[in-house]
Amino acid sequence: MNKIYPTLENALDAVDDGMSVMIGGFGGAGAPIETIHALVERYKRTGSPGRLTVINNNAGNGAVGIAAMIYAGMVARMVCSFPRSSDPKAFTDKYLAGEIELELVPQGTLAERIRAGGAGIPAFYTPSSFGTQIAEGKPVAEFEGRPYVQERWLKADVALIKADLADRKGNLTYRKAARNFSPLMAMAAKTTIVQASRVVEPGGIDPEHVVTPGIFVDRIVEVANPQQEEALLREGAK
Amino acid sequence: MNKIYPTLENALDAVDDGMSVMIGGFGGAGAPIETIHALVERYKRTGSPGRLTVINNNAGNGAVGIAAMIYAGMVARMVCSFPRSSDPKAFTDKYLAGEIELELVPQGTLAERIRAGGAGIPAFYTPSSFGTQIAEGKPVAEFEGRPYVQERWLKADVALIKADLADRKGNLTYRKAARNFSPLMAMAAKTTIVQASRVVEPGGIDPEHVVTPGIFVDRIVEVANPQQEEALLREGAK
Amino acid sequence: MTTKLTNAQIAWRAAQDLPDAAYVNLGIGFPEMVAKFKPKGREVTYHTENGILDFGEAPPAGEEDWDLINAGKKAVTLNPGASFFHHADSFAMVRGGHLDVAVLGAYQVAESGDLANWSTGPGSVPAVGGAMDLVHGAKQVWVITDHVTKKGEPKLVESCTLPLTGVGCVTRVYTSLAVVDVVDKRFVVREKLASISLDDLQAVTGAKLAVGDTIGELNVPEI
Amino acid sequence: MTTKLTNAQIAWRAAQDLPDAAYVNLGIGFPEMVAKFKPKGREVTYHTENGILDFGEAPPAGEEDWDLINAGKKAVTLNPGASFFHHADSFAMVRGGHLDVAVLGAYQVAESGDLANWSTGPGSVPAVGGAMDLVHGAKQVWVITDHVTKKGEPKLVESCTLPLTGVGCVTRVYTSLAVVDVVDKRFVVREKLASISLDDLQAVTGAKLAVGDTIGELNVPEI
Repeated sequence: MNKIYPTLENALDAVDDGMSVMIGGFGGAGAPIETIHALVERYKRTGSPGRLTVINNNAGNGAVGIAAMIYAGMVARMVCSFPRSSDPKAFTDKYLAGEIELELVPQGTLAERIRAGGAGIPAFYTPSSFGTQIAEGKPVAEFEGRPYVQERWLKADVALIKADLADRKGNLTYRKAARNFSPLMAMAAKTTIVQASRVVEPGGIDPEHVVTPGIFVDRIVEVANPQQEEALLREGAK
Repeated sequence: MNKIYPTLENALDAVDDGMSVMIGGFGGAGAPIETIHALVERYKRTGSPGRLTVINNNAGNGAVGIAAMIYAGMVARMVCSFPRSSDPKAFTDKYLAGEIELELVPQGTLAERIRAGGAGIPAFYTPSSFGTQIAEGKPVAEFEGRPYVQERWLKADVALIKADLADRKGNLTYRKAARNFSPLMAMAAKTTIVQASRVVEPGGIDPEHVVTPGIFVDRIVEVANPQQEEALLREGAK
Repeated sequence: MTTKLTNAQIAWRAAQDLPDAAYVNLGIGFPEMVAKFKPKGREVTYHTENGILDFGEAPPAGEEDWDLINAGKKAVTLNPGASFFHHADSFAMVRGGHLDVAVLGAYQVAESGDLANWSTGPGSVPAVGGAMDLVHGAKQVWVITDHVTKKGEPKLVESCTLPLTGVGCVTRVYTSLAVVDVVDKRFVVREKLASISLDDLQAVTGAKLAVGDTIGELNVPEI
Repeated sequence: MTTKLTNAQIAWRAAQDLPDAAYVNLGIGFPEMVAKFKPKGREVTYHTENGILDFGEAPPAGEEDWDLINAGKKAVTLNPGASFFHHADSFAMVRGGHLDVAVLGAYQVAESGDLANWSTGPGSVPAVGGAMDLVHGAKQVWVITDHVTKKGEPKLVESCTLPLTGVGCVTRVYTSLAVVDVVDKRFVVREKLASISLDDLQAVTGAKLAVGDTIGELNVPEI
């Protein structure tokens, strides 16, 4: 079993038009910049993959990462909790022009829906959003005298993840708070594609320290010294 | 904030008659033997805490641990997935005599119900047990053409947990497969009481390697060189 | 005589009520200021929904690690005993009732405890973040806010006209004029500035103010 | 001529179908034997529901670590690249469709794919363990079993009379006489021992056997 792919281009051939794509990261922490940019390059060269649904906590910042996908015109729909950022122009312009759809999901519900997708739980109840616009049209039920909203699992065709260490069997660790949504997305996607800062031999990660077990991972590309979205933005990257 | 208690007896004063008690461990791995035995000693001395509901994957083995609780007569009800073991006499006799109640829960559903209890999810749907005796009386719903059973969260008054490392803020690690249900139970109990094999200074556990964050833990007692239930049984402990 | 608290003073007042050994989530922006005024000798553990428990102050400029940020995407540091976890575990802490206090900003708070703090209505890009989860689960949900809007309209109201963040969730409001509890669907004044009469406070409040046994004086240092 | 496979031979036959790079859960007891016969050159990763992925063989007697056990509470070892996780994550792997194959024993299998393997009815202590989760989620659910009970009654039946473990979940059955797929609520014979005629196989089977394009010969080495 060897999940290591030689290049991002190879690994990304699983991404096709119209797919749903979960992208790890919260703000810049955990954003798989090289992976996203490889996908943008492919789109600019070939016109594919387009019409994507992108699932991420945010909706891009500045002109790199998900914002670059939006500027390129690859994204038809965003599922996120917070489509604002220090420079949200890429998303905001398209959204206000009606050129991109938005499904707004409270952050905890987004995380739990993705986990449910990975864990085979088709629906669950949460107190979050009860009595708000977000809950409109969703089933409501009372448990022990308190009202809850039924939410559905969220799965995706592909997850794009940034890990710290990886081995060829797919075991992953994450750096600090770059973990955020990535372990959940790795569970919830048909194909999970990982850029890892360092690939180690199996056993190179202590079994007690593995965060994402290999069963949730399909393809790994080593990207040493990866870029950090927030650092890029502060350098004024376009 | 110092969650360290000097003795198991001190820490266990949170356990009272009629409470629900989650006990970590799967078979012998993770069973907090010293904690359980301190509770049994107290019961033998004072007659309290009795009429307990015990939640564990199993229902005791031989004459130590949960089996010792059952023999002592402290347990009114077991919630578990597999009340069999190499020597299940303690439970079996009382069960067949109608002296102990049993709620049988499929193992994955048990784990998910406990997690739901800790995560504020009052109910969820699972494919497990659909069409079986276990699902009788439970709501059923169809999602994307497949039938699912609604299961409810499971909480407890107290969780008794065995950890490897702990710090005074409550952060925990577990040894190998002794992890099993314990991180979930720590989330789902009002008071989580931990016996840790070693207490370290805050920062002594790498923040990326913490398995149970301190917020889920209330009381910690250091029990160096703890006994292992399976090893005890093989030594013929009574 | 103080006629209106500054934001820093509102944050200071709220901070005085942080219990020792509490787990606390401070919302993005203004609520983050509360940490600055935590009384000495109390140990408070801060949670950020992007997956850190027990983070500390901002690092010196130039020493930021952008993989170590809070929910507001600001760089933070770690205290000894910190931990990282994924988003589902993070919101298990929130939704599961493990936080003692969540502090949030508000557009409007209703006497029922309803909160509106995420959307000013159509025309802008809606963004909810973690607020809808934070208002459920934390044992106490505090709002810190100016008593009235920039236009002078009441923010404490009979019922919210803006889109709701949560129903019946706010337990206490710290404003620029008063400290108000939400009890049984009524606003109960606990403290007010000495410079304002109860009648004048009522005049800038959009719902009936009840009074408990006593009204304390809202005393805040110059900051 | 072989007239009936031994348990080891049934396990051997099932093991030949383990795909390379598969994630596999072997039920407690007889199914654990399948691991022994995995064809060389295929890399199979074993999952145990108590929270280990990629465990290996039993350690030598006397070298057991009882914190390192499988779901049957037997001591195991780790392969390089193993991982530990808690029970909710473990069953996320199961229920979430991440396992390629689950291998289970059976009291009865119905032509609809229903499985009964956890309770022989009232009078004993019921114990279900992880079986009700394992039958849902794994991409293939294999049963290995003697073709008939010790009393000679069919275990492949029109409908189960014993309490069900799962509905419509079994995809393939490896018995002491044949390999049978469950397709569209019918048993389809894929292989049978050369020593038994289809009529004789039908005679010890409690439901109608269908035949696909061909019936292969069930060939198993002496073990």
